[in-house]
This record gives sequence, C-alpha cells and structure tokens, in this order.
Amino acid sequence: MTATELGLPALGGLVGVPTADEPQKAKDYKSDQEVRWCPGCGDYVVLNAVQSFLPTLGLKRENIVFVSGIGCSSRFPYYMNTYGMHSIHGRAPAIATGLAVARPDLSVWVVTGDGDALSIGGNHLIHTLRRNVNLKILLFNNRIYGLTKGQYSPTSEEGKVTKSTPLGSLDHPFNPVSLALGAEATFVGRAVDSDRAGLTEVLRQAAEHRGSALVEIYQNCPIFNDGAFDVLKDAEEASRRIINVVHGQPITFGGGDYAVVREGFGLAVAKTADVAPEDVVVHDAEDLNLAFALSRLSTQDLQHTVTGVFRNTARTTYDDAAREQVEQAKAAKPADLGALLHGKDTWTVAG
Amino acid sequence: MTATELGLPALGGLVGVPTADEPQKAKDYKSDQEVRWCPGCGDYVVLNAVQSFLPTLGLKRENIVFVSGIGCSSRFPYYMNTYGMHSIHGRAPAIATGLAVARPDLSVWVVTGDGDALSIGGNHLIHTLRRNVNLKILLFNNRIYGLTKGQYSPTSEEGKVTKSTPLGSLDHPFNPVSLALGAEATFVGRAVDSDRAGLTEVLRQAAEHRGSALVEIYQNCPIFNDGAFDVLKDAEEASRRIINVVHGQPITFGGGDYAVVREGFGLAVAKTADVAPEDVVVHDAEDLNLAFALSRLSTQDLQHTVTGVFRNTARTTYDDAAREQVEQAKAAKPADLGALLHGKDTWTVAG
Amino acid sequence: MTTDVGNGAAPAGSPDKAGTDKAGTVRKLDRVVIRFAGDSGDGMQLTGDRFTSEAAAFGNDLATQPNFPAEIRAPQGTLPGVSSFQLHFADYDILTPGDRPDVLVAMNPAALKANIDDLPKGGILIVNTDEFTKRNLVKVGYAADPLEDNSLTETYQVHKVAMATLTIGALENTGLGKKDAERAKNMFALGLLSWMYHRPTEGTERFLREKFAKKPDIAEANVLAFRAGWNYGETTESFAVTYEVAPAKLNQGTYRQITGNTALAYGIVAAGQQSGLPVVLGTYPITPASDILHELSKHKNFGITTLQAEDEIAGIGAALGASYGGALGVTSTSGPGVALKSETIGLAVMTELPLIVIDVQRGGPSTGLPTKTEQADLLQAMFGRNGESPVAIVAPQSPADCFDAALEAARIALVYRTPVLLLSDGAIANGSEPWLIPDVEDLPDLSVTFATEPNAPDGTFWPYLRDPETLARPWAVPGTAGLQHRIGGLEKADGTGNISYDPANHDHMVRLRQRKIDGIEVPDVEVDDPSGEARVLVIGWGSSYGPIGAAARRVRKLGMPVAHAHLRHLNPFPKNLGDVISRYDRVIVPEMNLGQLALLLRAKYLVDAISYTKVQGLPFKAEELQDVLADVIKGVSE
Amino acid sequence: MTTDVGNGAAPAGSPDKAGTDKAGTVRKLDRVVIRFAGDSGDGMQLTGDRFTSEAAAFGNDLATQPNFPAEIRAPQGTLPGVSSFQLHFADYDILTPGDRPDVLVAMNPAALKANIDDLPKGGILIVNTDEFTKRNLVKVGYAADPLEDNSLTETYQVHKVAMATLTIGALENTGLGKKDAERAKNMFALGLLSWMYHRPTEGTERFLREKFAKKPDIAEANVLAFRAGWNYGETTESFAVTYEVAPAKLNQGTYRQITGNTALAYGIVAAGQQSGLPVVLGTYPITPASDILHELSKHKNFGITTLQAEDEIAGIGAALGASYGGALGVTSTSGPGVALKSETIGLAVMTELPLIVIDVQRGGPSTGLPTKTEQADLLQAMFGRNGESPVAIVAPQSPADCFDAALEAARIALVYRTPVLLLSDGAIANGSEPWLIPDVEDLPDLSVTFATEPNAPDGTFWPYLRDPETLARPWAVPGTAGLQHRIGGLEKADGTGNISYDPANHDHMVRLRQRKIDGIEVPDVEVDDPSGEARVLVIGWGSSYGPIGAAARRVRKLGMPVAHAHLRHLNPFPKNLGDVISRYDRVIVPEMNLGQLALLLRAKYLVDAISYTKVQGLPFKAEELQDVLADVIKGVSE
Ligand SMILES: Cc1ncc(C[n+]2csc(CCOP(=O)(O)OP(=O)(O)O)c2C)c(N)n1
Ligand SMILES: Cc1ncc(C[n+]2csc(CCOP(=O)(O)OP(=O)(O)O)c2C)c(N)n1
Ligand code: SF4
Ligand code: SF4
Ligand SMILES: [Mg+2]
Ligand SMILES: [Mg+2]
Repeated sequence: MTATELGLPALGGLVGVPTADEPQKAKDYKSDQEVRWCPGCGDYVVLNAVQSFLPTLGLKRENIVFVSGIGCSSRFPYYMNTYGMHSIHGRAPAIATGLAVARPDLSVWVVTGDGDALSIGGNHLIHTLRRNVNLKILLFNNRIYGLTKGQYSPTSEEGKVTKSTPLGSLDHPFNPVSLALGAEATFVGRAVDSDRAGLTEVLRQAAEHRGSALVEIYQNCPIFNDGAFDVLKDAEEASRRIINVVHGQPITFGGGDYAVVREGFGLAVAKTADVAPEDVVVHDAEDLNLAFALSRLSTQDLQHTVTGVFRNTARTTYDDAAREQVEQAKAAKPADLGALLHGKDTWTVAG
Repeated sequence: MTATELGLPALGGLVGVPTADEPQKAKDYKSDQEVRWCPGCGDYVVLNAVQSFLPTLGLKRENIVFVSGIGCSSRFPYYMNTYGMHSIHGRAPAIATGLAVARPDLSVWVVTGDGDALSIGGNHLIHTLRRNVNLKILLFNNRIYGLTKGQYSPTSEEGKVTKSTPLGSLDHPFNPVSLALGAEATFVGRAVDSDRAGLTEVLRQAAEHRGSALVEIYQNCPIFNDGAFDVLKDAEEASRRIINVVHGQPITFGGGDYAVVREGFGLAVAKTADVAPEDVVVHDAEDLNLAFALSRLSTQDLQHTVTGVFRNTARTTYDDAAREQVEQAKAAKPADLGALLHGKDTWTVAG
Repeated sequence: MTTDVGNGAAPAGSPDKAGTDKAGTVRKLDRVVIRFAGDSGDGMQLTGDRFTSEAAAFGNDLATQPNFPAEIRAPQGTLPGVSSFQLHFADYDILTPGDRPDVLVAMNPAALKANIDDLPKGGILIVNTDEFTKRNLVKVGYAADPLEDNSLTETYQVHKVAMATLTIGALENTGLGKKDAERAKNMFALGLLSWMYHRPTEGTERFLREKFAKKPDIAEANVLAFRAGWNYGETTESFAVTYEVAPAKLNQGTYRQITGNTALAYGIVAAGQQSGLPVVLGTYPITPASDILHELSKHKNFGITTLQAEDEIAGIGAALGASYGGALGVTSTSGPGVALKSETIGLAVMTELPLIVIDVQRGGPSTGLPTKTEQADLLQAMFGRNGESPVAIVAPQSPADCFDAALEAARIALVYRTPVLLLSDGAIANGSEPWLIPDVEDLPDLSVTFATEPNAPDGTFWPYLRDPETLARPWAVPGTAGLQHRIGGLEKADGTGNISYDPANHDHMVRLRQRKIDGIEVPDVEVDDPSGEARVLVIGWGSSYGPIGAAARRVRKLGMPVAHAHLRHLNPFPKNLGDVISRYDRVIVPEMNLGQLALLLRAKYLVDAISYTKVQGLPFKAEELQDVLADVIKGVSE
Repeated sequence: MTTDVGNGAAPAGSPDKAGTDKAGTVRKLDRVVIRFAGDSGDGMQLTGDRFTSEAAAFGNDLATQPNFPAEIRAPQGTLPGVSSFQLHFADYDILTPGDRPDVLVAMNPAALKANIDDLPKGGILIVNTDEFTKRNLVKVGYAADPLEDNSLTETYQVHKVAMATLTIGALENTGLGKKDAERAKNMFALGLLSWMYHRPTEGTERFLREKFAKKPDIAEANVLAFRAGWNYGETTESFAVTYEVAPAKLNQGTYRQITGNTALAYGIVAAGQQSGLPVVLGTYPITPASDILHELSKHKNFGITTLQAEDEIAGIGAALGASYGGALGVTSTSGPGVALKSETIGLAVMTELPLIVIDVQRGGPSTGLPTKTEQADLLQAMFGRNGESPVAIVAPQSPADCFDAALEAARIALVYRTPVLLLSDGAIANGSEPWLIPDVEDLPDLSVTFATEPNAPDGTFWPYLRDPETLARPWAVPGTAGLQHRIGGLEKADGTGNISYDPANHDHMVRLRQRKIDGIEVPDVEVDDPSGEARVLVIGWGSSYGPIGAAARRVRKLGMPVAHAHLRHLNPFPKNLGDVISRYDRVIVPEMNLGQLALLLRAKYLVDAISYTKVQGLPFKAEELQDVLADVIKGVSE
C-alpha cells in the first residue's frame, strides 16, 4: 500500500487541531518574556505579524507549538504564549517531525534562520520537505549569521566580506526556493519582513496547506547585514523588482507595467505594453516547472524578487500516513502483549 | 572581489593533474584486494567501467584519489590501485572537499550510495554542489540500503516493503537529479550500470568538467532490491523508456520513434511522427530550466528515464577560488611570521 | 544446577553421566556444543535455528551465538564468506553459547579452515566432502586436501559425508533440478545431527512446510533431505555412538527462544503498554542494532510508530520531539550513531525529557568491526557530551535479559525524566537463549502522570519545579491548557525554567542535574558467592555475565571460592556497591574493552581493581576467565 | 615577583607601597583592578582595551577579562544588555584579571545594578549620572534612585559625574549633533581614569585618530572627549587622590597584549611555518571559538586556507581530508561542536592522521551558557567516541600560553599522526595579557618527512608499518608514485593496513593505538613550591592557572607552604605525575566542572584527591581558592 493510497490529501492543514472557544487577540500570543533582539531587527516585525495572524486561525493556543533551532531568529518561541522548544542548531525540523507524528492535534511551526536551516540543518530541511510532514517552516533569511556576530551564510552573495571572509566569500549561495522545489516541497512561499500584508497572506496559505510549508522571509539584520533588502523596501525600487504571484492570476507587477513572459524554458520580464496579454504567464501553484522557473527569475542581487506562493500542491503527509498505518494495524490486530511475548514457538516446563 | 572574478572557469577538470608517461590499461587500476560484493551486484560492472575508463584520461595513477563513505558501493576505493579513503557514513564529500582544496594536482572522485549521499550525507552533497568543488561524485543508486541488509532508502519508491517497512514505506522519494539542480549543481548526469558506453560517456564529460559533477548510476542490488531497473535493461522496454540526451541534439529516443516536446512549462513525450521537427526539444546542457524539466520527465516508476548529461555549465570552482585567494594574499604580503607576532602595538622591557 | 564443569577437550560433551560407550550405543551427556559452519549461502543460520528450536522444545537449556560474515555476500567459498552458528544445549542451566564446539559441521573447505582451530582435540568433525574440489581448496589456500592426509583423523573423530550428492540422490524423483536439490543439503546435515542427538523431528518438518507453504515442492524437498540425513545416520555404520542430552530442570513456566534484539524490542513494546504511552522509535539503521527497528516496525498495532530518519541525529531528534509531545521516545543505534547523537542527548539532559537511547555496541573505534561485539562504549555513554551532562546507564546481561533491561530503562526515563543509555552489544543482540515468558500481569506499572494544573506559588506553571523526591520536573505536554511554556538548551532558572545566565543558578542546576541522576533508585547489586567464603570479587557488566558466571562456577568446582557481582546499573551504581567491594581482598573486572568500568570503580571507590581485558570482537570464553580467576584467587591465598 | 597578596577589600589597590595619602596627593599602589561597565552600545570593550594598551605601553603587567552579554544587542539599558571589561594592572607579574574591581565605572543604572555587588566595601564607584532617569531606573527594577539615598555613599567612595552632559558640552563647538557627541562619553570616562592613574595619553589620541581616519570629525570629537575627561579630573575638586602604579619588572624582551584566541590562531600560523606545511582550517562558527576563524582568515599569506563549512562535521571532515593530502588539518569549535565531530575524530584515530581539534570550552551541557567559561569538556575529549579511541589532549593555561599550546598540539599531531584535542576556554579565549613575543628562530622545528619509498620487506608499501619509537605510521600523501594505498575506518591489519577482522589483530591494534598515545613524549610536570616544605599539592589544568597560582602565593604569604602543579598535558599525563602526587599528604584539584581531572587522577593513581569545583560560568577567584587551600593545609597540619 502506498502512502498515497492512505489518502487524506484533501484535509486542510489544521484539521484535527482543536479550536478556541473565544476570539483571540494578538496580545494573547505574547509571552511574558522580554524580547531581546537588537533594536530595529526585522525579527520584531515578523513576530508581530505572526502574533497578529495566529488569532485569525482560531486555534487553541495550547495546541500550537513553535520549535526552533539556534540563531537570533530561533529565539522566537520564547516570545510566543504557546508551547515552544528552542532546540539545538539545525535540528528543529527533526524534532518537530517527531512531535507532529506523535500529535495530530497540534499545529507545529518551525522557526529557523538561513544558517540554521540551510547550513547545519540543510539535510533535515530537505528530508522534511520530501516527506511532507505537516509543519510550517518560517525561514528568516537575513543572509548572515546573526547570533555568532556576522559570518557569511549559505545565502550570502558571492564575494561578501564578513568576519570570516575578509577577502570575500567564495561559495555560490543557495536559492532556498529552488532548493526546496528540488527537494519535492509541496508548498514554498516567500515574503519580505516589512510587507505585513504579503507575509500574512503567505502564512495563511501555509497554515491551510496540509503538509510541509516552507516560507522564506527576507529579514533585515541591522547589525551585521544592514540594508540587505533595502531595495525591496523603497517603494519605487520595489515596484520594479518585486513580483508577487497569485495562483490563477497573470503575473504582472509594477502596477501592471511589467509582466512575466516565457523565455526559452525559463521566464523573463517584459513591459506589459510590449507583449500580447495571452503571453503573460498565469501563475499556477500546482505547476512545479513553473515554480522552479519563477525561483530562477528571482536573482540573488534582488533585480527581481518573486514573492507569494510559488508552489502549493496536495500530497499525503508523512505524519498522517504514519498514524494511518498505526491505526490500520490496531484495527487489524489487537494489542495483545501476552500473545506477542509468547510468539509461535513455546514450550512449557512443569513444576 | 567575487569568486567569479577570481576566474578560471575555462579550465578543464583535470588541468593541473600530472599525466602518465606511459599508456595505461584497465588492469593497472585493479588493486590487489579481493572484490567482495555479492555475485551479480551491479557494482562490479561500474567498477569495470571505471577501471577501463580511467586509463583513457592518461593521468598518473598516484594522483587519483577515491574517497567514499559507508555502504556496499563505498568499498569501491579498496579495489582501485590509486589512493583511497573509505571514510565514514555520509561524509565523503566533506573529506574530499578538504583534500581537493589542499591539492590542485589530484583528481578526486567520491563514491557513494543512495543512503550515503542522500540520507545521512545529503547536506554535504548539496553544499559541495553549490560550492562547485572540483570533485566527481559517483552516486550508486540501488534504491536500497545494501550494506545494512535491506532497508528502504531516500530513493526507494513509495510504499516499498522492506525490512524496516513491513507495511510499506511512507516517504516520498528524492529525485536526485532534481535535488542536485535545485542545489545549484553545475554538472549532473545519469547512467545505468549495465550501459557501459553510456556510463563511460557521462564519466568522460564529468572528468572534463571543472567543478562538482554528480553522476547518478542506477545500480542493481540482486540481493535486496533485485530487478529494480530491469525494465531499463530489457532492450525493447528500454527503447520506450530511456531518453538519452546529448547537448545540442534534438531529444528523440526509441530509435527516433519518440521525441520530447514542451508541455506547459514542462516536457512531454510524443510520437516523432506526430510533431513538427522544430517542436522537438533540442537539448541544451547550459539551460537549468530545461534540465530541471528533464529531471521531472524521469519518473520514479521508470516510465521514462532520462540519461546522459542534464546540465553542464561552467562556474568558478570553490577550490580554485580558495587557492587563488591564498596565492593573491601571498603575492600581496610576504609571510613574515615575526612581523605577524609583533603586530602593531608592542613595548620593550630592557634587561 | 551447578554442574557446568566444562572440559572443552572431551569429545561430544562431557561424559560425566552414566552411559555405555561402545559401538551402536547411546551415550548420555550433560551438555553439547555444536557449530554449523558453511558458506553464507549454505543456510547455516536456519539450520542452527532449527536445531535450537528442537532442543528448546525438548526441554534443554541452551544458548546460541551466530557469527555472520562482514560482507553481505562475500564470494562463494571464501574465508570471509563463512557463516556459522554455534549452539550449546544442556540438561542444566547454562550461561554461555559455549567456548568451543564439541561437534563441528563444515560444509566446505572455507568453513573447515576458518573453524577447525576451535575444535578441541578428539572433537567430532563432520565434513561435506562434495565441496572439497581443487578449486575450492585453492580458494582458501589449502595446498592439499586436508581430508586426504591424516592430519585431521589423527586429531579428531572425522566423518566424511558427501552431503550434496546424498541430498541430490534423495531428491531424484521430486523433479527438482540438481541445483535446487543441492540447496537442501543443510537440511540433510540437520537431519543427521538430529539423529545423532536423538532430537525430535516433527517440529522441523512442520516448520519447513509452513515456511515454504507457497512452494510446496521446495517444502517437500527440504523435508526429504532432512529425513535423508536422519536415515543416513540410522543406516550407515559410520556413526558408532549417538548421544542423549536430557531435558534441563528449568524453573516452571512457559519458555521460548529469544534473541537479544527481539527481547529488547519486546521490552519497548511492553514499556509502551505498561506506561499507556504511544512509542515513537526514531532511528537510522546500523549493524547490529537494525533488527530492533525491524522488529518494532512489525508491531504498530501496539501504538508504535517507527520512523526511519535521514540520519542518527534526526532519529533521536524525532524521538525527543515525540517525548516532548507525551510519547515514549526511543532511539536505537550502535557506537558510531551514539557519537552523532551526543549533542541531542545533551539537549535531552537539559530539557529533562524521558528518552531511551539504545546502543548495541560493536567493535570500535570508528567503523571498527561492525559485525563483532565489544563493550567499549561505556565511557562514551557516561561522558560523551559537552559540559556536565549526566545520564542514567543500564545494561542487559544476556539475550533474554534485554527485555527486563528495556523495561528498567523505561522506568528510569519516565520517572526521572531523563535520557537513559541502554548498552546492549553484538553478542547478546544476535545471541539467543530460552526465555521464561513473564506473565503480563507481573510486569511493572510504568504509568505516568502529565501535569495538568499550574504548580507554582504564584498560580502560574513552572516547568522546572521539581518533585522533591525524584527531582523530576513536571511533564506538561502541548495541548494542556494554561501550562504553555518554553524549554530549550540554554541554562534554565531553577523552578521557572526561564533562561538564566545567573552564575549561582548555573552552579546549582549543574549539581541538581547530577544529583537527580545520582539519586535514581536502583536495586542493590546482588553478590553470587555460594560458599560465602570468597575473598576475591569479580565484577562484570553486560554480556560478559555468561562467561564470568560460568568461569566462577568452574573455579568454585575446583575448590576456590569466588564472588560474582554483575552490574545492570552503570550509572548510578547501586548504593551498596562500595560496601560490597570493601568486603573483598581483591576485585577483578573482566571487560571487552581496555578497562572502562574498572576506571569508574577505581575513581569512585579508590579500589585497586584489576582490569582483565580482551578486545577481540568476541565474547570471553569461560575457560580463559577460569584461569584468570584462579590466578587471582591463588594470589590472594598465597 | 611574589607580592600578589590581594586584599580585595582595600580601596583602589593595596596601598602597601610608600605614598602619601591626603587630598590632592599621589598614592603609589602595587596593583589596581578597574572595571568599566555600561550598555553594550556604550563601547566599554574599546574603553577597556585602550586603558589596557596604555598600561601595557607604560610597562605594567596586566590581565583582562571582558564580559559580553549573551544577546547580540539586548534592549538598551537592560540588565542583559550590560557589557563590561575588567583589567588588572600591577607593578609585578600578576596571574589573573583580578577577583573584584577596586574601581567600578558604571555608565548606567543597569551597569550599576549588575556589578555593584562585586565592588568591595570602600571601593571607588564612578557613575555616569545622566543615565539615571526614572525610565532607566524602572527598566532594571530600581524603585528609587540609588544615587539619591545614602546606601551607596555609606559603603563606597562614590563619584557622580554627568559624563554625557560634560561630553556634549566639551563638543559644543565641533558641529556634531548631540546624539553623536554623547556617544563619545566612553572616551570621557577613559580620560578621567587615565588622569586618576597617571596614564600616558598620546597613545590613545594617536589610536583614535587612526581608528577614525576616514571620519576626522569623529576622531577629533573622541580626542576632545578624552581630554575633557582628563581635564575634569585635573580641575574639579572631587577627586582628592590620584594613584600611581609603577612599571613591572618583567623579563627582558618585546611584549604585546594578546587574547587567547589570537594567540591560538598565531600558534597555528606558526605551526604551519615551522612545519613547512600548508594549513587548512575546516570549521563552523560558534561562540567563543569563532574568533580563531576570523583571525586565521586574515593570514592567507601564510599559506592558510580557511574553510567555513556547512557544519562542524563537514569542518572536521575537510580538515581531515586536507591532512590526508599532506596539509596540517585544523578544526576549531566549542563543546557542542566537539560532540558533533566525535565520529570523525574516531576516523582520524583509526586512519592515524595528524589533526588538531580546538575546543574553546563554554558553559554546558547542551547550549548551556554560550558566552561563559567552563572546563567541562575534558572527559568528552578523553572518552567522547565509540570504542577505544585514545587521543592526545593539551590545554593552555593563559591567553598568551595559547600560542605555545597550539605549537605543542601541532608537534604531537605531526610526530605521532594523531588527533590532538586542544582545550582552551572562554576565559582565556577572550581574556588578554602581555605576551613576551618569542623570537621566530627559537620556535620549535616541526618539519615532517613524508613517505617516499616502499617500506615493507616484500618491497611494497605498508601504510601501517610503524616507526618503532613513536609508533607513528608513515604519512604517504597522494601523488607519491608507488605508494598507492587505501585507508579507512574499518579495523586495519597491523603493518599492511588491509581490512582485518582477525580477533587477535583487533586486540593488538586496540592496544597499539593506546600505547602510541600513552607513549607520547611530554615534558615532566613542574612543581611550584618555593619553600620546598609543602605537604599539600594543588593540581590544576587550563585557565585556572592564574587563580590557583595567585591563591597559592597568597597562602604562602600567610605562612602556609603549598605546592602547585599545573597540567598542560591531560593525555598522556606527564610521566612524573604519579611520583609527584605520592610526595604529598593531600592533593586538591580545583576545577570549573564537577571534578573531571580529579576523576582521572583518582582512577589512575588511586589518590584520594579532593575535588573543589565551581561551575558558575566564571573563572575562580584567587580569594576563594586562598580559603580553600588554607583549609586543606590546616587540615593536614592538624
Ligand atoms: C552545534 C552548533 N554549532 C554552531 C553554533 C553557533 N551558532 C549559533 S546560531 C549560528 C548561526 C546563526 O545564523 P542563522 O541561522 O542565519 O540565524 P540568525 O542569527 O541570523 O537569525 C551558529 C553558527 C551552535 N549554537 N551550535
Ligand atoms: C554513522 C553510521 N550510521 C549508520 C551506519 C550503517 N550504514 C552503513 S551503510 C548504510 C546505508 C547504505 O546504503 P547506501 O548508501 O545506499 O549504500 P549501498 O550499501 O546500498 O551501496 C548504513 C545505514 C554507519 N555505518 N554509520
Ligand atoms: S544580530 Fe541581526 S538578526 Fe540578530 S537580533 Fe541583532 S539585528 Fe536581529
Ligand atoms: S547487498 Fe546488494 S549492493 Fe550490496 S554488494 Fe550485495 S548485491 Fe551489491
Ligand atoms: Mg541568518
Ligand atoms: Mg544503496
């Protein structure tokens, strides 16, 4: 029996998680712990966005868990009045997988950084994605190691001068969206920290998705990589650079001035006026090849940055399937410990 | 200064490795160690192919190193009369990276399995690929853990019944080619163990490529996953299934009866007779989006299997760039240890 | 019950029971060790298993030890390809699979060459002559056929049997091809041995018919071959003597044969049932631990989830995540895997969650000798993490004991909210012995109470407010309203569990974590000293229980009293251990490592313990330990 | 040279030198401890560094200890945001950064609150009053302004200075905005302190102009603020006394100030130069080890490659791969990273390749206290791997000593072809002291010889044929014709290095690897016992050298002889250690862990060593150890 046959792909991401009796407010999600990021850190805005967004899900707070690794961003769970674990560097997806498998009644969120998720934790991330464990993974990408005070990360631009690379870094960076798509992710989205509405929309879709949802969040680190995403925050620049995609909609941006069209097997940007309307690519979040091409349209230098949901497709989740196997086994055979211990071949010694 | 500025992308993969004075034969590459795979194991054919191929490179044998992890396939180095290290599970790419960085005069090969490379070693693999370290990585994919006697692997088909999954596996497998492409690989190829010519051709291009070259080799494990690739070995079946791609050539197969054409943002198979010649996709190994689409055309059930070189593109290698930084630093500043130890701020105590 | 006086050199077991000893007659023995050896393709493990089952059903006590080649399938007929299975059965309770075989069955030249040195002078050697071809002899470096000259017959009782030929002959009319027919030759060997030792046969025939239910012709062929072997013994003149080993006087009850890995898996199943918790095994395959995963994956009906992760770190991570969620998190591995898991074990120490870490030890360091046994991970278990990171350590002493040890590990993990390292090893993992199946009603109650209410004076919930007795913190699982809290790897303030960089708090917490582990209630260690006059104490742990126990019996038989204490609990040590040690003039600690327990004992009790070590990837032999003990005892009396 | 008799409670250093003590006059002191404390944004590290440089240039001996907040930038004005820098300077050779400050400079209420308890009665307290606003006071939980009531003035010599206001005033005419001007207040504080302690000023002015060369107005502003502070002292009446600390009589030579991490990095550079090998550092950032990477990445001109890998495992893997290729492979990390590297260390043990593993220890277990110090990884270094997996262990005893320790680690790694664990810690990594810069000519020759020829009797190359003296195997690097061979993690046959499952060979190799490490030549441990009459021996290792040494001096001053032995070599121990220990009635081992060295000493020498432990994330204070030693000494004499 394959996992697919085990069914359930039609379920929403939060089915099984108990809902709250009363409406909630953002402040219900604030813990009593003092927030300790640097002034101006992009993590604050993301925290606020999440705390404002979660009440809209209407879940019991105690059924929400945030699991993080190590890094500035990974301190996130302390600030949430939910359950939480600030674990060890890179391992949050693994720990969250065990939790999600054990507990269908929880909404499990992973908070991680570009170092935590893509450097030391890269393997757990890609395996979680291929397994499609029902986890929402918020990847705070500031393109730097914040907590260890400023070394380059796997998403830093080539040639970056940092504490550990005084002559410039040599590694070609990952494109987290391409990587996730290559790793069979069923849901990949991207948002910019400062864009509360865009971020909230991606979070909403991620929460509704049953399975792993990777959300890359461009996050400013004013201390060690200040202004990394400034061109996306300046309104005018942003209009030329940010391409927000919506499933089923033609991909245009810059107030409709620009459009995305095909070019070879990939995509290119054109003036909307210069192309026929039918040549404007319509986003289809089910289409992996399109999602991949979109991920390549976003360049490391932010010339173009696609935001929104690249891919959103249904596939049985690992945790649902794992529980289903246990349930089927239980239904098929009672848990008779005595019988198990005896097995088939016994002999008896009389007194 | 960026890595790209450091230059060198035009070099061949083997530049800097000394060449042999005399022509070599396959048997020169056979070590004195008894080969200890199971009878009929696909590893034998790959070993033979490699031993026959290497002499054609004309390198000094002592300048070739095979580094492997753990698994049946990872015993490969013992059988090669070159230098070799049979390291630990999953870590061969990391060890080989250090070796390649330290030694420009070596041709370094990594031998690994689907478990070794994609399960425990997944992170090292993707980082090696994005860095583009000048390593040739032979991934023996038998879709099973051979050495530990038959558990499913990250490339096993969903629902697979194995020792560890008596009710069927639940994980959605990796597509190693897609994963590598998402991880910024500059060279990705695939071959089937039994196809010596095809394998040799991919090896040849891999050796010539300067940078990481991942070669996925479908390998039969007669003991724990026998016949996994049998449909690709039956001549008739193979002609309908194997799509061998060659850079610059239209992609047709089945003796020209079938062709690959576009479908949406991806690819599909058509009868050549039914499509216009200009609609037949021409392979371009420089085109990442095409390579990705080709990787998705290959399905897990081997309905279609693309072989050959999916991607082959030049990018500065990490090891060249790292050495270049050292050389530039040396040229810029003599290695004066005394001066370093003294630094700027000293004081002297008189006797 | 204390008649285990081996003299390995005696043919076919020790003839110290009444019995006539002439042609065609039956000799009574108290114990026999048989070793089946052949190519890995020859089915030796199955053959041994079957003989074992029959011996068990017959009522003998027994212990077995398989020996696999390191390669999956080394080339046929080569030395590395030899696979063997040794079993020891007796009319009294025995402790080990036997030092050396009394009977060696060698299916080919490689098997002969690899095993003959273990056969004592005068032992019975049964060889399948069909495989003694020139090619096969050369393959293993025999210049001449050893069956042709007198070298063997001078030293052993040699029986040359053309097993393949005889099997093919017996199956002539089955329509089976020669090759298929020849495959059944291991059943021929089994039949012959069954005859020699007066074993019942119905069980094996039933077994074969069940096993090959889908291929009745193969089933029939195997049964025929088995009978042919039996008849060969019965009808040819070559075997003058047959042997009987009476049933053992074992404790009353129902028994089964069980390997260590199976018993360990059952222990985990039982821990889940007795605690009422779902079990989540997060693991990654590795020899010799993989069978625990294989076994547990069959028992999902007990609420067991088995998760084969991408690596050891993910495996233990998933187990810890599951524990955090209120399941019993378990991870299984061998030494190299423990090395990888060490950072996460540290996180479990800090978060104080229950976790069972099973280490089936194998030969090290590094990849080492993956298929061999060793006890060299004790200090890794104790100290293999950064910082002061104490964990509980429990070790089983025999295959069947793995069941109890697993339950004990679960008890400690659940009561004290701590990782527990469970140190099995390759010898007991694959070895087997009869197991007196416990009554489910008698199994310990492991039920736990989750926190449900705020516990702090200020009306809030403090996740690190401890039980004053066990020092365990409350287990408050997600989903519990009002108890939302955050845990993690940073140092915690005592009580509130908030992050704390306070120096005094850190010192306090470091000591508290240590005190929690030191304070775990473990049973006193029992000393086995029948005479009460011993002046020498031998202390062991883990799988050396059998050989140490057997050696102790032997030296006592020789009139030298010795006391034996075997540690199930390596951390904390039993409270009476210091007292026990102080009662003896000399303490000796045999270990399959370079003296790891000895180091701990020396450091803690300042006792000049003698460390006797052997690191050969093999269990101790009772014989060698007998000599070692005797020497020490003599040293003390002089 | 042995005048380090601290009485921390004395104001402004111990006035045990001649000097008048009245208003407006100069008092001579032998030593002073100053602590600058402020918000992490206040530039306290820079301020401390500058004072240190001036003291060094002036010729004092000194030692410093920075204390960073755990957060990158905790919210301004909060307790977790406090950053401090303590420096101890003296006219004689000192051993520690000082137990407690004589002078505390507190730039805001948080800094006051976090540090005031460390200031002894009568100590000098200088506060920046401008920050004592209601809001800031509330932030750190002060109900009332502590500067307003008498609580402080009753206990300390309090100087209230409106540093921000004064700085802004001084910069009025520079055109700088108020906010920018206010930022220079740390230089005001520095100026004031420089005046108080008669420090030279030119160096600082030069430094500021260089540092802000690109922003001359900022440079000028800082210089002005610095002078304003100085003038404030000179012109106001509040400071009645100023102090002088004469230059120390240090050994002849050229000195510089150096932190442990820098010295360690330089040691690695030197090891590369002295061995003639390229260095490959494969590493992953982690506090407090990252600065070693940062430093080494600046020195590529010495043939150093720094590779920031994807994780610790890849880092050590790359280092080992480089070693295999004939480079000096180095990896640097802290405790959690060592846990992750343990499997690969095992591979290095088996492949017998040179490798330096630097562990800058921090508070554990798990993530623990990342910015604090601890010595709790010793047993992890010894035993944190599967199987019998011995490695050499070396520890530096002070910041400057890290240089020598790194060279020593390299020597052992290269001569014996073994991984060496180099155990530094957070205290010496970030602490600094003057370093008598060695002559490059005097550095040890570490040159190595690669194998170039077949070495075996049969004319082939055997990669495991050992040097009979060192037991090291040949280092045959790829590229060497005729020496092709394969190594790996499976057990090797002695000599040939082929895979071997032979039991006797395994036992032999396990013992051989142990013997190789046990046989490493290390210098005898020296005992410091000036009187030669000590009956108590204190044994330490690593960064506790300073406080133990200082405490020993103190008790000797009180007439109680004590011997101090400090171990650089933790594995193997120096050969004379057993002898040394046996000469004393009592042995005490102070450690910043729960007694890890004590455990090893007890096990090896069966000595009832007293373990004195403190695990607070802070170095020992000489004061507390003085009491501990005195008690033990009294116990022995009674
Ligand atoms: C095993 C281990 N290795 C290294 C570290 C040190 N470390 C902590 S966070 C971090 C990287 C943080 O970068 P990122 O994930 O991008 O998070 P950010 O701080 O930028 O939010 C590193 C290297 C650690 N804590 N544990
Ligand atoms: C750290 C560690 N974990 C687990 C193992 C056990 N192990 C050895 S090889 C292997 C998987 C082998 O599968 P693959 O890489 O596909 O190689 P194959 O044997 O199929 O060629 C495993 C799990 C090990 N040796 N070391
Ligand atoms: S270092 Fe950067 S990422 Fe970290 S808290 Fe500060 S601003 Fe945020
Ligand atoms: S188990 Fe499979 S992969 Fe391994 S050697 Fe045997 S046939 Fe080959
Ligand atoms: Mg980051
Ligand atoms: Mg495989």
